[in-house]
Amino acid sequence: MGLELTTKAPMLQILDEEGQVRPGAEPALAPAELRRIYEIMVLARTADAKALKLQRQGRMGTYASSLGHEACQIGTAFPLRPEDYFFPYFRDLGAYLTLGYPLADYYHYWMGNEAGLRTPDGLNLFALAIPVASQIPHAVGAALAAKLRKKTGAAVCTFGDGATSEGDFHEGLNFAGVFRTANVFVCYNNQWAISTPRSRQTASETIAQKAGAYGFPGVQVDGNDVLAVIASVREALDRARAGGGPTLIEAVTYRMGHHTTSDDATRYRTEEEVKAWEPRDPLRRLRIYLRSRGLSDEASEKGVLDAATNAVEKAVAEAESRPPATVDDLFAYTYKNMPPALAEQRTGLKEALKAEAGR
Amino acid sequence: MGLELTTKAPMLQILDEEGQVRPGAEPALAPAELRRIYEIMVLARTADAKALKLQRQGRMGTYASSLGHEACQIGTAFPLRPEDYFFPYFRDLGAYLTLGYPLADYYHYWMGNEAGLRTPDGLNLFALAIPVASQIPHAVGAALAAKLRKKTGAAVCTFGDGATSEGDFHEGLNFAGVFRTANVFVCYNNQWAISTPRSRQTASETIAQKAGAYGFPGVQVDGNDVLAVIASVREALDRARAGGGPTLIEAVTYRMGHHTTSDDATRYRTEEEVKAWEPRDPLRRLRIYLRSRGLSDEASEKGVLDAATNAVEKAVAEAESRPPATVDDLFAYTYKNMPPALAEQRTGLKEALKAEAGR
Amino acid sequence: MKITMAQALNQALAQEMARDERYVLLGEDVGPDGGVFRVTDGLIQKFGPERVIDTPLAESGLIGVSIGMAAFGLRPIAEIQFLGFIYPAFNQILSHVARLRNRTRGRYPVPMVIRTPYGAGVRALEHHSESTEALFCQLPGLTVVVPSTPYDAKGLLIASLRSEDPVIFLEPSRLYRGEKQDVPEEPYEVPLRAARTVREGTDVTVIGWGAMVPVMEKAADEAAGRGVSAEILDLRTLSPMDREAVLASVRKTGRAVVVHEAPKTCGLGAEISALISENALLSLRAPVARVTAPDITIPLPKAEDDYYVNPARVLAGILKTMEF
Amino acid sequence: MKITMAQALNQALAQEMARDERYVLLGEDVGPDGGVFRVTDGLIQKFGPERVIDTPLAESGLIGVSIGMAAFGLRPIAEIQFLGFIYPAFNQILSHVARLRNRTRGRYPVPMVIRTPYGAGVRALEHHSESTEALFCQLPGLTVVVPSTPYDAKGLLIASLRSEDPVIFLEPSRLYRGEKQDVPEEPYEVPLRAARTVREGTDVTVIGWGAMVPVMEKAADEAAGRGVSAEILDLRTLSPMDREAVLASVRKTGRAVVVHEAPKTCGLGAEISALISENALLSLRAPVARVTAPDITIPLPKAEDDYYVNPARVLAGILKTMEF
Ligand SMILES: Cc1ncc(C[n+]2csc(CCOP(=O)(O)OP(=O)(O)O)c2C)c(N)n1
Ligand SMILES: Cc1ncc(C[n+]2csc(CCOP(=O)(O)OP(=O)(O)O)c2C)c(N)n1
Ligand SMILES: [Mg+2]
Ligand SMILES: [Mg+2]
Repeated sequence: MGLELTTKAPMLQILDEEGQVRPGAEPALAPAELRRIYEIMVLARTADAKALKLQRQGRMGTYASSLGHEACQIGTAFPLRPEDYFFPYFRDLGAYLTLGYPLADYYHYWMGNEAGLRTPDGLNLFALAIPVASQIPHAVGAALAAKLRKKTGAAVCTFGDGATSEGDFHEGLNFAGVFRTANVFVCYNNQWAISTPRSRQTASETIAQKAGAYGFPGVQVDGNDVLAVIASVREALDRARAGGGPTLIEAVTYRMGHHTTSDDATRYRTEEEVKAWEPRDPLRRLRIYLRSRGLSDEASEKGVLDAATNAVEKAVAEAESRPPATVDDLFAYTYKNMPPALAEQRTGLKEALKAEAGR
Repeated sequence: MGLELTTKAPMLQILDEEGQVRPGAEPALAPAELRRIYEIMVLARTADAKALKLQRQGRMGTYASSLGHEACQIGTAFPLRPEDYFFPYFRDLGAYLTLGYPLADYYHYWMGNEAGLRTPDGLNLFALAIPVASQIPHAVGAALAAKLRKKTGAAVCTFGDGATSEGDFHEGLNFAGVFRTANVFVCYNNQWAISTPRSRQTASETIAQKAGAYGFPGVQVDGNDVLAVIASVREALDRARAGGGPTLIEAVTYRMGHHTTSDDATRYRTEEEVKAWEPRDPLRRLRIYLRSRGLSDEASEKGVLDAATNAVEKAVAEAESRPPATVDDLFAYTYKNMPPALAEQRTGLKEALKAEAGR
Repeated sequence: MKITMAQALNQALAQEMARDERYVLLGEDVGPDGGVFRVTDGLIQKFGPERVIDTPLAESGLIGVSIGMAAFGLRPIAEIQFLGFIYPAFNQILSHVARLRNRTRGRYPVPMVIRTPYGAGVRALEHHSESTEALFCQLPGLTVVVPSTPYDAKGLLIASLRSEDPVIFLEPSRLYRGEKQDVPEEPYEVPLRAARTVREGTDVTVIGWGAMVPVMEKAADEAAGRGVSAEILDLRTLSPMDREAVLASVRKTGRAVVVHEAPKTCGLGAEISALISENALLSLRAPVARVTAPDITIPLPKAEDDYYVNPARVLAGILKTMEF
Repeated sequence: MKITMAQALNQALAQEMARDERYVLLGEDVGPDGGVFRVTDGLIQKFGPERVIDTPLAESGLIGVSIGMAAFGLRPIAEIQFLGFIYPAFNQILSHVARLRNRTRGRYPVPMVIRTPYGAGVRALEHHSESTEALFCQLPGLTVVVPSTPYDAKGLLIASLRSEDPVIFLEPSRLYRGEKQDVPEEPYEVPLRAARTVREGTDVTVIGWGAMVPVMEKAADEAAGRGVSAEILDLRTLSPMDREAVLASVRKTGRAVVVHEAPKTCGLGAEISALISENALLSLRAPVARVTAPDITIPLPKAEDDYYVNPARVLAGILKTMEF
């Protein structure tokens, strides 16, 4: 009697786990694009590893590693055009880099400075959200604004599997369905929300099928296959721009590291599980493919890695050379015009700090 | 490429709009039960009409009419057993009556007295929720508690079509799916949420299909066919009690009246639309069916109506004869033990009222 | 022309929306229904369904979507049907509306107005009579505004709409159809962050806002009959507060009575009392009195009058302060 | 045995859950992970997954489900991962947790404890350092509790678990692994609604709670060096507050300094200041001072120390009050 759902569409894949192109799935990307994608992936991985190292050295705050998410993050951001909008969450290093966000800024933020979260002018990259799922309605608002202003931009929003349990996921996607906004929602289903496994997060067979509740399509894609992610996001973006409404993409991946540097994943998951995902590494797959196409070799790969390492070191140096926030900075952005009482508090704090420094 | 949903299961119906039993759908209800159902429906309709009249006379506060919802409300509540739990919303008169809640109490509440919302001991009927959808997680909690306490009760929760847009709908149903609680969620899809039509509430084709997002079945039933509602709720309850998990039932009906007595529905919907639903009246359908089965005739129907009218008049008299809340009542239930400062405020208020009365 | 507060608000919305097409109105039942209090009446006819948008029933979504609109070029005006239903959106308001300017170091401020009816005195169902303004006054980044007359309603709403900061605009439901007032046809601003001296006086300062203002005026009339000259201050903007106006008046009169509909504990009256003690203790001839509702849930209509702050209670507060 | 606050809380949970099987613990990552601060460490091993329940990531659902459990026979202990993530549940807390006893005239009270780490000083990400206790103190029906020592943590949590009223139990993250203390092995209650005199003094009363208590103690040490005898009061229960203890101490010393981590405006300090002015104005030799954070969003870790209330600022507040 029930309305049972059919959710048996296969997960989209272009490169299999051995880096071989699936028959008939050759990606529509130019060699330069493919090389560029690989470069960003290497940069993201290198930057991530460096951040973890800095954290251990006390030079970086609590940090959420992106290890293993490179294909999701970069694949999602790569097809965007300048007029599009991106709404990231706290695990989105690869997307930030793809969109051209300065790595030094990203580091600066994670080192504990608000200034690092100020998006450079000209980039439609919203500040990453930490309250889980709360950014989803924002993305819908941006797309709705674009629609009302007759602009062409589409709004892409990312979040984890855990986020799909929050009310804001539901409310945001429901608005998107009703207003047929140009939104692409990409869930990085990395199987864990801190210690909570995907199976405990929801009883639905896939996350993609949740789109059915909002009257638009849901797609499952191999989130460790950057070419497949690009293809599915691109298709969704094309549909969105053509007025075809939103899409939910479930990118199936795995969180290779701890949740953050404050977490110890060995408390709740087995080493075997992590090991089982190692061969599906997104970088390895693309590397094999590029070599097979003759687009890279050991030497060029080393060049890419060296460039990444250099860029990372430069970004660290730059971030660390920046001055900390002044008291003026802390107060300047609460209101457009500072109320007198707040200005007094600012003066009071400056005096207190002066007195304390003098002791 | 998308995972499209199939949602084409037909809406469950037992009585067609002419009150004829659909072939092979004869209800599994004894004649006494059928008569009892009819009696409650007549009582609900009579009590509802009276409430509207009292409101116009200034004897009742803002009131949300149940006109047209009798089959949904009574059909949902009828299959419950004493060990089950019911979580109603603000439009649920028929359910209250079916479960044996004193009509005088219900009136007392809508006349503006908290005391009317105190459920009689022995009845598992939670206080109706006014914040839309907020009761849904409560019902899941009750079912989860029953499960953990190894009790057999199932928890039924009702809400409108508008409620399905709220985050609490999503979070509640998702918890129910994950914990496979003995829940039956019944959405009275009456096509309107105040002035917002169903089509603007969500882009999903049916509300029933939203269950797919939570990994349990969804069913669409004719909400003006009390026998169909009973059958679907009963089936869902049986499954829930057997450990089969939750069900979402969409009972398709129509809000024949204004949203509440403060609303003027002519501002936003046509008379034709309302008229079109008149022939689908749930009472009429059951009446025809009972007559066709020889279970009622004009005389017995008049008897039922007279009894209802009497019961309603008695309930009004009783509700109106009750004293208003005392200051002690207003303060007594904030904490189990009143803090001294609150007791002082109570004394202060009593003195103020005495002084004001003396002026 | 003499119009009600509801009409004045409607005028403000219509005029600003006509002036600047970045304004978009959205909420539950704001379209053909014109809002449950008819504040948006006729606007969908004037501006079309692209600028007057009926939304699904979801407050967090509503505010969240408004944030995205505000960050990317529009000026959303979000209506929450009653203050009692704003809480599902509390996370969006606290974590994002109030903080985005700061979080992004000025890159993504979200200028928007969240309008909502509030307060008791209209015999409504539970949750429809809330007066929880103090919840918002403690969130840095927000501006909280409450009008008490049709004139102020129009001018304050226009000023709020033009503000670069997000505004929580609380409309006292009890005053929507209260006393009519002559309101200029043309648009005008009543400045934010500036209290209004409703009536000058010399013996005691009575501070309040919204639906309490007429109550305070009646109490002041009665006090005058007993020889007590009360100065009445209408805060108008609750946060950031016009501290100078409060302190100047209290320094002059030496006594203060704060009046609010909300329960006493941690209401805005506490902040005002603390401010006065901190800054004008030596001027005080009596403790700052708070005349407020008790610390209970507001009762259903039948007992609402017992609960509701009335002129007699304000007068009693004034007299007690005089007699200290 | 000397244990940390986190261990003391863990002990309280384990002992009460062993004593009464109606207690059920639920929240995000409370199971095998043992909570992000390890407060629920080992409990799933002791009590099984039916009584220590990892939930989906949804705070409103979590609190809403707990309400249903509490109304129907269980005693849920809901963990919110950080106070900064409680806001999605604000509607459930304000509209239901706080009010169900009243709404149902005592038929469906919802005894439950909502535990959550709070406060700054641990160099965390945004939203992880919130100190918004005043939001809850203004909701009649709730009890708000904050421990400041391992001993109190255990006793207050046990008392909260046994309370018939819902409790918001705020655990200062900065103190979880702070100073260890001898804590009795057996269960005991530290009574709710009763402040603790941390140190007696004669010149000024310093009032605070949670992570501010050690800060106040350091400041009092320095004040003593300057000949000022400070009495320190730890509120322990913020609401309903132990008004008598506050007033008795201030009547004795004639001076009061309220200290909190939260921003100043509409913080609980305002209520305390107002209470003192109302009830002990004539005893006051100086205005009640508030030593608090400024009215801004708490900065990210690099500037956290600039923002955070420290002993020097409390001392400055004390001295200013003495010099008035
Ligand atoms: C509203 C809210 N609740 C809780 C948290 C604490 N928290 C941070 S990340 C996280 C898990 C997120 O899981 P998921 O959405 O799958 O993203 P992932 O970390 O796996 O990338 C939790 C519970 C939060 N940040 N926001
Ligand atoms: C959280 C919340 N938002 C808004 C309201 C105001 N309101 C009361 S009923 C209603 C519409 C409800 O529609 P639906 O869920 O379809 O139930 P129906 O009234 O049609 O039975 C609204 C918006 C509310 N009560 N609660
Ligand atoms: Mg995840
Ligand atoms: Mg409806």
